[in-house]
Amino acid sequence: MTDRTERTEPASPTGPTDRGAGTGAPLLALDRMSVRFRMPRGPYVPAVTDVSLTLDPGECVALVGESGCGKSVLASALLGLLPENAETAGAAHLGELELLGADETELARRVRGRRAGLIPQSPAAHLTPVRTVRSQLTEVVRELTDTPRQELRAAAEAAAERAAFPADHLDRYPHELSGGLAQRAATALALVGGPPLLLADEPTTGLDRDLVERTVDELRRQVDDGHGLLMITHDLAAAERIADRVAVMYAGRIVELADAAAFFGAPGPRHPYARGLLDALPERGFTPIPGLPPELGALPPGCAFAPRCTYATAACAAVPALTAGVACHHPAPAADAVPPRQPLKQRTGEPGPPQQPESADVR
Amino acid sequence: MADPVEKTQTAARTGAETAGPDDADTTRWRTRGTGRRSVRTLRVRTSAAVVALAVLAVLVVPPLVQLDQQAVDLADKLSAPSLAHPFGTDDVGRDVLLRCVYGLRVSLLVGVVAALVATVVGTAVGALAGAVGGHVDRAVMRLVDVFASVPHLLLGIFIVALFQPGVWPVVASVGLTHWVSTCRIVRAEVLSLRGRPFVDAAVSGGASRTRVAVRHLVPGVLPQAGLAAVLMVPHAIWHESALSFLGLGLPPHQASLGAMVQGARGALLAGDWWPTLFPGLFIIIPTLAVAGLAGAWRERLNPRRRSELTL
Amino acid sequence: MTGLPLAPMARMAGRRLLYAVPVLLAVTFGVFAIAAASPFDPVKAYAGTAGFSASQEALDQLRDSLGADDPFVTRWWDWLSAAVTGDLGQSTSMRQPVSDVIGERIGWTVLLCAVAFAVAVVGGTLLGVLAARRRGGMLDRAVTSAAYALEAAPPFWLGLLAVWLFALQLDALPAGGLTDTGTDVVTFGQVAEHVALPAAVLAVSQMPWFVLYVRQGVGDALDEDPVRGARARGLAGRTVLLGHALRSGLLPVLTLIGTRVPELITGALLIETVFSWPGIAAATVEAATSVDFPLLAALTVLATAAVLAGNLLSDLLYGLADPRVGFDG
Amino acid sequence: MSAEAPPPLQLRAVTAGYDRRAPVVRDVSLTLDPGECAGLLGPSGCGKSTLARVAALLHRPDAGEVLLDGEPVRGWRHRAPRAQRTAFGVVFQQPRLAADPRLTLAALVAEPLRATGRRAEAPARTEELAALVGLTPDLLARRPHEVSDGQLQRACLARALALRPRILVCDEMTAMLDASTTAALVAAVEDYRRTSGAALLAVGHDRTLLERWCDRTVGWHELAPAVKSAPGG
Amino acid sequence: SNPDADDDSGASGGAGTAVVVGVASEPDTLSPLLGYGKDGNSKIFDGLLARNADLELRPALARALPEVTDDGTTYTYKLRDDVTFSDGEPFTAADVVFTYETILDPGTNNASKGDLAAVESVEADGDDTVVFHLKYPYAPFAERTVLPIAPEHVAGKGDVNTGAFNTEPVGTGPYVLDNWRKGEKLTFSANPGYWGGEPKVKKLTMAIIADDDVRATRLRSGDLDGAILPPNLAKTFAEDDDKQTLAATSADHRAVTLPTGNPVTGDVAIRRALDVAVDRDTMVDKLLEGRGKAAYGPVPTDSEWFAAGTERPYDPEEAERILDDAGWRVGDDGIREKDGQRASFTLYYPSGDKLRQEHALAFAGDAKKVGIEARVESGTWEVIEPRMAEDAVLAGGGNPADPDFDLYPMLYSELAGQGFNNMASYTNPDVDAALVEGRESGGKTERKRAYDRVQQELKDNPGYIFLTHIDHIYVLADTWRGLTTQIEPHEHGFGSGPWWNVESWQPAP
Ligand SMILES: Nc1ncnc2c1ncn2[C@@H]1O[C@H](COP(=O)(O)OP(=O)(O)OP(=O)(O)O)[C@@H](O)[C@H]1O
Ligand SMILES: Nc1ncnc2c1ncn2[C@@H]1O[C@H](COP(=O)(O)OP(=O)(O)OP(=O)(O)O)[C@@H](O)[C@H]1O
Ligand SMILES: [Mg+2]
Ligand SMILES: [Mg+2]
Repeated sequence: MTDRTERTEPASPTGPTDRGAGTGAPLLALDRMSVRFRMPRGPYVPAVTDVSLTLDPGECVALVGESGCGKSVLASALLGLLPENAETAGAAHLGELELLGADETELARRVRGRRAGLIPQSPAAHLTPVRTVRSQLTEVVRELTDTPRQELRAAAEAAAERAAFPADHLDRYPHELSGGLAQRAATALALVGGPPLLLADEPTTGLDRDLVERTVDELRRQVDDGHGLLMITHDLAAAERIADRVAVMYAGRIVELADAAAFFGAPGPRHPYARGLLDALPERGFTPIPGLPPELGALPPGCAFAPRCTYATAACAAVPALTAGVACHHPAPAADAVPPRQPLKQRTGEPGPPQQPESADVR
Repeated sequence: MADPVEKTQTAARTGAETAGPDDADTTRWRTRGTGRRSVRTLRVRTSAAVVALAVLAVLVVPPLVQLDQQAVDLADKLSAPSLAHPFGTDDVGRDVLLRCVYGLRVSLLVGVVAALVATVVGTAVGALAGAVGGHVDRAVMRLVDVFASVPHLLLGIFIVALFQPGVWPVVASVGLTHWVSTCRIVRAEVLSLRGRPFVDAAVSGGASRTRVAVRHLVPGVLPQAGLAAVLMVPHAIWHESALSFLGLGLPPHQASLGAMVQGARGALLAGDWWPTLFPGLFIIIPTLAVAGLAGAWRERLNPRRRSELTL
Repeated sequence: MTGLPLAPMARMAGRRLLYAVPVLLAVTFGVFAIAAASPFDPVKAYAGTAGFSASQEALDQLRDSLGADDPFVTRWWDWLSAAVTGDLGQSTSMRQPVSDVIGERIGWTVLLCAVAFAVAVVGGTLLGVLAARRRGGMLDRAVTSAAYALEAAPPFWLGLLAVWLFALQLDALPAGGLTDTGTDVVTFGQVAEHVALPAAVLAVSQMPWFVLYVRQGVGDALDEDPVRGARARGLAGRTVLLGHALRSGLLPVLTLIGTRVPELITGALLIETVFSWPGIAAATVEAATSVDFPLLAALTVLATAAVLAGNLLSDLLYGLADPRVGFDG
Repeated sequence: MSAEAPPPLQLRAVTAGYDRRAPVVRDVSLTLDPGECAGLLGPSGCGKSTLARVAALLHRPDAGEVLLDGEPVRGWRHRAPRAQRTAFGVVFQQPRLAADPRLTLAALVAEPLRATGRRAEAPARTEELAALVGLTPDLLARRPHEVSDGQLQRACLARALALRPRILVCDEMTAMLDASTTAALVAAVEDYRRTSGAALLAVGHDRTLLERWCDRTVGWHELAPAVKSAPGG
Repeated sequence: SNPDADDDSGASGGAGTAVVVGVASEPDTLSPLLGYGKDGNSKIFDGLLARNADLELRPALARALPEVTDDGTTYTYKLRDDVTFSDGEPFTAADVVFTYETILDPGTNNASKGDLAAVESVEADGDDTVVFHLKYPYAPFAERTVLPIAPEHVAGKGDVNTGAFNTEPVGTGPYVLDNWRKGEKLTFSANPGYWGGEPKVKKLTMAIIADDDVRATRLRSGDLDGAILPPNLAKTFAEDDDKQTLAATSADHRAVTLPTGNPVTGDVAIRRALDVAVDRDTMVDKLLEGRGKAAYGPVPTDSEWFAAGTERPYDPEEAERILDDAGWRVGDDGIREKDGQRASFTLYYPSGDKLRQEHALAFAGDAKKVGIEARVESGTWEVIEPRMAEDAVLAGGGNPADPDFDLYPMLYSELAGQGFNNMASYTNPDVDAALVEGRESGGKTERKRAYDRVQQELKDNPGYIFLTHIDHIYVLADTWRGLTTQIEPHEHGFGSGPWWNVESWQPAP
């Protein structure tokens, strides 16, 4: 694990920041960004609503949240990879370039892969099935870097090595890869262009602990080189290991934006949903948040979490604004007494005694 | 961050911003879709209208209009389009419009039925071979080779010759020879789909071979099969006229568009364009309409484009 | 570069070769059977117009000496046993040994078909990709409409139009024959010039399938996750189109290579007549309608060989192009 | 180990892979006792998914035996009797690939019921399962590409439970899911197991999770022939 | 549309000694033994006799017209002695005997050997005399001896039916075959040693272009110097200064057979009514663009054999009267009926033949006007043949050389139902007697009288409705002089046409 104090240091002069935003300006700035889907029947599906967020060079923000809350859509929207029925609003500035309104050629020629890289979720589905990993990797190296022809092969192998993709699997086709191998292939592909902004959508699924650490450390190294990383993840341990800040998303909105150390350590999360999320970890309560995930097309008028929230009051009928890093009418006070718990790091340690899941109180 | 001014500029630049119909607030929504939805809808509607019109013409005109499409009027041969003969007359003085309608009837029958036969047989055999695989696949495909090996026109000639000249032998000769390509296309696609994990899931869910084929594999190849079917319609029409070219086509009282176009070549060289042009349009326009409808249908099948389509 | 999977490919080719024997037997037998069942009369065909005034006696004598009354199974067997010794028999309709008939003409047909097919595949792929790039765009609509219209246009009609346009209006290309009508010397330049028009017409008549299938395949692939992935990686539009969408969308086209061979032969049969091309395909119809068994059988064997080779080629390519399929045919 | 009932699933010296010369899974044995919940841990790419597919009768092993309730299995995939195939409920590792893109989530969940001729009970059962895994009705009407990966994985779990299998095989079921959803789905599975007595083979990387969830966790290396005695079969 | 001056493909501008003509079909064989050139005009061969522009016989390989014995059964030909085949071998009487004997040999697959049915034997008398012995007196026999003579030393070698001689002929004719690329063209070059003098046209190419429209287009593009064209396409060249159009009158008729076995077409009233109900002049005008003549029998109206006064002018009222008188009453649907029999029959035409289709449709249209329905159907000959005894057929044919060649097979009752002879099963004892008289009596006047009788009978009881005699139209570049046409038979294009005597063409001054 890298020393946290190092992280606040300005980006190294050779870092990619000087290619993009001016000094001091954030690398990525989302301003009231929204995405919704037009459905053939029924209402719009608002997948992302009014997200405002900044990401500095040399910073890693972990985006966590319930499945289906809009994390992947947010990442896709930034690269203009949404399906045709999507509509966006607000702004997302990468340096001086506004991403949501940028035209396709601009995105294709200058942004994707070069200024913003994406590690997609479901990597296996995102590889072209009829070509080997090597050919796809070599192709990306050729297109994004100016490696001379005869060095392409070596460069591709180096890129694979960086993501811990075994060299002897390079000549395989995507359908011949295990889940973890496909994940590593996707990571390797995204890192080739050395983009200042990295959007990693669940980069650690399907990897065993050692590989998670290797991947996370590699990503962290990128961040320390001055790249900005938006890491979408369910793996809170990995998030703790890498993130500077944590953004918690619920039903399309950011409900909490906190410093990673405070979020995972003391005082812990302040939004009731975030607290529920941490409590659901197997090493903690392993209890799910009660209730069903919200239906995006039919959200309650006020706070979307209110129906599942034990603290909900009448005040929750209005949408809470994100103030002081939390969007809740009754946030847990900072430095509130959260029950003592194991640090997440222990998950990687030796197994403790087997425990029965406490499933009796699920609902 | 972005001030309102800049926002409007962005709006002007992309030009695709729309205010959502159902949101009260002032949020400006932009879409990356090219906004071609209305054009597409219009096209689908036009296609549907053309097809409906064609079918109506075919069903209604012949019984209602008691004119003899064979009526020869040598005195009035090759007269240019006029009020009396909106599409002019052919080289024995028959009314081209009337014959176009009758011809459409025969040609659509030949085209559509032959295409259906070819597509259904081809899809069934191809799906069977692809889904079962192994020895069955090999045996079936060699049988298909046998069928493919006799040139279509030759087989067509024999089939037509074995029977009285008429529509059905022609339909049979086209339908029974052309399923082979559909079959191979379907089989190849099925082979590629067969190994996908979702087929594993179906197998594990207790699906029989037939069910896997019918529910998971065939829907996956329907776009291809549908394209083959649509292409087969004009192809069948020309096949019929090729048989006429070789002297094995339909009898003259069954005007067919292909034969009309083919028969009017001499007139075309002499500068009389109408006996060629109108039947030609009668082939092409309905074909394009059918293609338009099939395209819409295929987009509907396409799991990723469904939300874009409104009829 | 990893080598091709030669061993499985060779196994597949070998298997196909073995299967070719029963296929050929079945095809020739079938052709003999339906030719015999057809109402075509070899004697009438042989007599040609002379038959209209011929006396019954003369016709009977002819029937006898042509062996037209033998049962077809006997004729098939005789043909087969002679054919395995290399004797292809005598063509009654051409009044020549079958081997001569074929030998004189086959090369020109192969040339015509090969050129046309190559043009059709390459041109079709190109146009299909262009159309798929922007589905619904002007180019797409133009190409698609043209493809459907061409599929409805009989080759002999296209042929006339092409002759009219290129030979008459533009005076750019010769209208028919293998060489200029006045010369007999077959030079490369002459043949190249003369093959252009018939090959182009044949290619154009074959192209719609390729165009539309490429368009469909590439268009669908463009909507799918792998292409999304490729775009996310920052690949140039052309690379995405050709390296990813086309690679996946090309699969049906590879299949088409096999399945279009019979259509190609059918097309050649008409084109050769229109353009006075001295090939073999035009003889096929004559062989069929005059129930010229030896010639018909030989031509069928040739067609079968072409179809089997086309299918094998397309299956091999398919196996190479789609690793999920393999070489199990 | 209970001696009275035969183990529902037993793998004996299974060797499997995609190329006979280089099998991925070598000589692996594993026994699942009635009602038992076993976790299988292993490094990425070691062959866990392959083994899971062999166990679920979807992949024919090169050597070795699979016993179902003590009976050796004779055929794989379609050659296995339907009753044997449907004894398993499988959740695949990659939901995107394991879902037919043309079906809506509702159809996806109901598919096993329809496939086994139980069309009539499909709507009710779908509703029940959707509630169990937390799928809302608007999601059920969508197709796979219109939902998030996590939502799709829930549908896949519902599909696996549709036929009330006796053995559940979950290949990294929760890798796509957040902690809360993980806990909810594990609870749902456990709920189901409690009422049905089904056995479970959970494949994963997350030792903490598996140890919390399962009666017994085995590491891949323990299945290897060198330590054959370990899995207590 | 003048061809390029430097284009050596056409004779028109450049070399001046080459001619390229486009024809519709090529022969199956070039061997006279199998029927090639049996009506003369083969470029590679000569017959004993040949015909001139007026179809009069003149000597060719024979030194003079044959001497015929009084009983009309022995024909003696004296041969020229200065003739060699193009391979240098001399031509002798043995070659003549070989040719005729081979054709008559049962093992030879020659479909027209029936033309020589009268021959009993052929013998050589020395090297320069050939004697034919006939089985019965056959007046037009000399017309048959235009048949080309094949060299025994070449043709006798291989298999007569499939041997190399079929494609590599050697003859005595004005031209030798250079090359035959089947389906494309035949090229001939002048035979320098031709006994009639070396032709001026040094190179003759016959391009095989099956499609009328393509042929017309290629002619226009300058690719061809001449071509045979249907009238409507020939018309498009009428304005061209550098093209001449030649219309060959012919004995090529189109007629509807009226089968005796059919209750409607067998009825004499129906036959006679149809005969005057058809508007032959309009057909000639519209279907043939004026290039033809109304036909009242196989004998063209301008032939010396035509029986004057047998023309039947268009007269629908007369037709209606005939029908009314015979008891054919108009029914509800406008079609006549008699004793429960509708005046309706099926008319077949061979599919793919546009001209016959048009004739059939026009005929049906005219018939309908007088209340007779002819349902037009098409079919291949295989389909039509079994139905010929029942259904009407739009037939065609004609050989101008002698009236016997058409009238006898069409009308002689014993030939009814034999192949394509007497398709209408016409039976009329008077006609039979006249036909036999015409073929066996030697004198021209007797023959003329006999054939007049036949034609008169055809007027009173027509077994066929003859519609038109068709002119064959040829369009040629205007660079040669002295182009003529013969009166042509039904079969034309390859042998007939302005190039029937290409060996005597003279370049334009
Ligand atoms: N269809 C296939 N063809 C060839 N090799 C394959 C195929 N599927 C998987 N493999 C290979 O088999 C090995 C084991 O794959 P498997 O999917 O079983 O691993 P896994 O243990 O599930 O890994 P992960 O945890 O990464 O999912 C890998 O090396 C993989 O590349
Ligand atoms: N094409 C689409 N049409 C309609 N709704 C969509 C579409 N794509 C995604 N959605 C909806 O948008 C919401 C956000 O999806 P997204 O994929 O961003 O979730 P996520 O946060 O990444 O979840 P997970 O953790 O499961 O990946 C989901 O509720 C999903 O159902
Ligand atoms: Mg996601
Ligand atoms: Mg796995």
